[in-house]
Amino acid sequence: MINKVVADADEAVRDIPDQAVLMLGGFGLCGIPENAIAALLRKGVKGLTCISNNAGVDDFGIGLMLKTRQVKKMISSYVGENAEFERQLLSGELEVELIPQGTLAERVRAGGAGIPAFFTPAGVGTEVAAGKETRDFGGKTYLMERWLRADFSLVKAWKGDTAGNLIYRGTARNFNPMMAAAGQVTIAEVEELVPVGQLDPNHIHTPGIYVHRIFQGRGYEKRIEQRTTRKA
Amino acid sequence: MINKVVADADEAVRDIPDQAVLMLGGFGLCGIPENAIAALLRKGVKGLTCISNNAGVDDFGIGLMLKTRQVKKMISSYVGENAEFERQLLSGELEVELIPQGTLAERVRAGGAGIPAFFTPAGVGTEVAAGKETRDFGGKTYLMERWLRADFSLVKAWKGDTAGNLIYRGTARNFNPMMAAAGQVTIAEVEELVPVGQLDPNHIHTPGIYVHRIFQGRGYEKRIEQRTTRKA
Amino acid sequence: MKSELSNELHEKPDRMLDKIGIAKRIAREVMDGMYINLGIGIPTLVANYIPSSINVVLQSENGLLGIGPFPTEAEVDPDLINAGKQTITMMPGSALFSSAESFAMIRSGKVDLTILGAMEVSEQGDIANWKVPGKMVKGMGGAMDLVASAKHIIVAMQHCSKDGASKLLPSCTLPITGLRCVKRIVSDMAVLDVLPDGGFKLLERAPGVTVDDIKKATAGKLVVGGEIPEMTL
Amino acid sequence: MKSELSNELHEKPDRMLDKIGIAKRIAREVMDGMYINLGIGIPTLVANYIPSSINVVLQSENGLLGIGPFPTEAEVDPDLINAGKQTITMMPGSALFSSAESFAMIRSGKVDLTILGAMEVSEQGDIANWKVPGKMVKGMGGAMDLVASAKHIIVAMQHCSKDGASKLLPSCTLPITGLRCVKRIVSDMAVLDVLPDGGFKLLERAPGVTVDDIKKATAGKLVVGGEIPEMTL
Repeated sequence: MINKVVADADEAVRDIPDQAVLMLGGFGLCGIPENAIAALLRKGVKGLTCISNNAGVDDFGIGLMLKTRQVKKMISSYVGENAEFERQLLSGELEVELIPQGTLAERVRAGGAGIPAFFTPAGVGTEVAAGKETRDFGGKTYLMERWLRADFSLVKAWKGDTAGNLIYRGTARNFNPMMAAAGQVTIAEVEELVPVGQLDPNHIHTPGIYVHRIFQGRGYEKRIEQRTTRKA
Repeated sequence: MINKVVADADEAVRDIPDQAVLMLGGFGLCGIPENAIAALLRKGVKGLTCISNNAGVDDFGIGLMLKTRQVKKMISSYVGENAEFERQLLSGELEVELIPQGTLAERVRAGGAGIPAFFTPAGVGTEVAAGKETRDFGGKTYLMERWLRADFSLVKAWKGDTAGNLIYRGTARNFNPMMAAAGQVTIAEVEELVPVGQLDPNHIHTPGIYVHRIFQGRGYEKRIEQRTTRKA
Repeated sequence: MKSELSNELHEKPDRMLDKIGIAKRIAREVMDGMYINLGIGIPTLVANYIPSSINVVLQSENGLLGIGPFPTEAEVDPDLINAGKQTITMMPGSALFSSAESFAMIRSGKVDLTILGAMEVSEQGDIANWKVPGKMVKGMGGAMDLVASAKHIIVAMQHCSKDGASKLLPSCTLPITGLRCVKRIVSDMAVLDVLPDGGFKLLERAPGVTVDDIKKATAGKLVVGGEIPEMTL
Repeated sequence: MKSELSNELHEKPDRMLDKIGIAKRIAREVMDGMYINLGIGIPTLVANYIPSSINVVLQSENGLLGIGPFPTEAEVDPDLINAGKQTITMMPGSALFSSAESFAMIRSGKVDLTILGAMEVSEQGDIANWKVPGKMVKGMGGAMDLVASAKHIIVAMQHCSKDGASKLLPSCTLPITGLRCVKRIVSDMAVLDVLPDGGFKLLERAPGVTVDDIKKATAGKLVVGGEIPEMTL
């Protein structure tokens, strides 16, 4: 197998230039590439276009890169409870393209699957449809949507092996597998890096062919946005 | 969880009518729904359209249904080493639509994903492109392909639970997951049927939402087409 | 049942249903064997009021079929959240998957029922719930995909805004999320169906709320036929 | 190396390469770190001749990355086959996936090299390998997807048919599999590149085969420049 291991996050993101188009896995703060984001903050790379379902929160995840003004444009489905994101969006400081979550997931999937365009019913008749081709199939109207691809995809998995095979855990999977496939260069960080042969080939979520660099992540915070519990 | 269990293959296929459009999982004889095919032979249902990558071999798999003339039309990517299939095709006794394997996989995937059409480069400039819309994206030409859906999908998994969650094994996965998703009614047969809670949710290949009926298969032959070995 | 209801009403002096009341009423729409997607807010509460005799599977669009109860402190797992980013647990028989797979099943109509909130609904069944131009942008999240493809859509909403303006309108004033998709509305005042040719057909009144109250609170075309029963929760 | 070659030639009195010779020559095209898809027939044999010092991953379009050697009798597993339906094993670090995922990675150009057989190749790089109208239909299988998307395509083929007719043609006579996609051909007589503007550029001769032999056997435009070396295997 081909060895994809790099030493750490800083080495993994070493050649990400200003103005790069990035995909970042995660839903809210669940399954985000914490180490890679920290390395981008240290590196100070600017003018980024970030494709990510959310932009983290004010003081964690992509939210940190919004504060440092490293992000030129966000392509997301949900602003939600991120006050800084909403403020920059409403003030026009940040370019934002909001797209339906399923369309975002499918456009990224299409990018990784070599499908330049496809039709979806989401957003027909809404702002999202502006400027897009519509077409009827079987009496229902659909929008034509284009693939999304990235210069670099930053994904986070639970386990990975040196050949780049990845296994996610729980709902931390979310956008990570499609983004791994849609990156020109895909950088994976994992909670546990193991030698080849340790992962069951039948359980692998992202085959190593999609991953160009992999490293053992460190010090995961895995913050929780809405800690909601019941009495024991 | 919702219980999807039926007694056996005969009960599972009880309401498949003549002229039905079926999808059948498998690649060659690997991962084919042996029990459901046997039940269709017993039932004698006729005029079927079968969407399946191959048509089995002369004396096993869908090949058996070709012999009994239960199949009106095959939609496949490969005739390969099936002499009866090739004979019926060349004589015109059987309607055959041959489509590229990746296009077949993606059309079925699109059917299960609610995507009525998409663009692929496979088949541009070939017979396959006849009558199809072409379109350029980024300087490359693509064909527009439509989704495929079935009245009934017959799939085979390794393990399944009573809620219809499925795990495949080895390369017996192949077309089964997409076909499970693209069936109006999806019938799954498994080598081992277990109660809910026994399968790791993180290892499930086909979520139960796609499966309408599941049964414990019996007497699997799992024939090998090309037994190729090396000396120990 | 009745006494419980009275308690609710004591807590809500203006006679209209509170969030829990809306959730309880919607829970009665749930049928055995359904796969259901619950939106953020009131819809999430619906899960608490589905009778245990009814077998349903809750879908979370971030990649789970089989949402269980909230975790105990000891069970909290940052890798297990719902679409509202709340910590959750999984039911036995759950399945995990990617966001692409999640919306594949939504788009292909495998989810039987979608329950979501709204800022406005039009008498044609249009819904607006993601943006107030210049003021607030939540984003559409998965709502546009859900309303474009779900077999059945129930909206949980306040009948009027805080300043008394109706949210059931002839047509939406806010950017819409989906066209002609809402089938049923459960508000704090009433249960209504959107008619195929347009108009809100009044089906039930909230306890203590009169047809006249509902007429005044509904700016869109309201269709009232015969006796309108008070809802049971 | 030399002596092994001589043995080959003794076995093949007409001086042209046998299937193993073609496979050995193609194996020399393989570079460290490549993901490779091998078609049915001669291409499958290539795997046997890739030096162990070179790390590559073989893709099987029916859903595997990491094809290993054929199994021993004891290892045979009916759930583990390659695209030619042969029983196989998996290398450590393999990954299994669906056919949709398999062609997703093929279509998006993640497979670095595709090696496949052909009935005909045109001087424009068109390839035909799935059908002889009225006589034989194998089906295209995954070939149309592979040739439409692979970064690099090498064709393994016989230079001429059994009755001596050239298979390297000005244009294909059989239904084609893909347009302008073949980059390199390794036949039993020669190694040739398809030039961007058309034409077969002769790179190497099979041992003992002359440039004149190749000229006679090539119906399409042959471009011969300078000394043509004999290939090493």
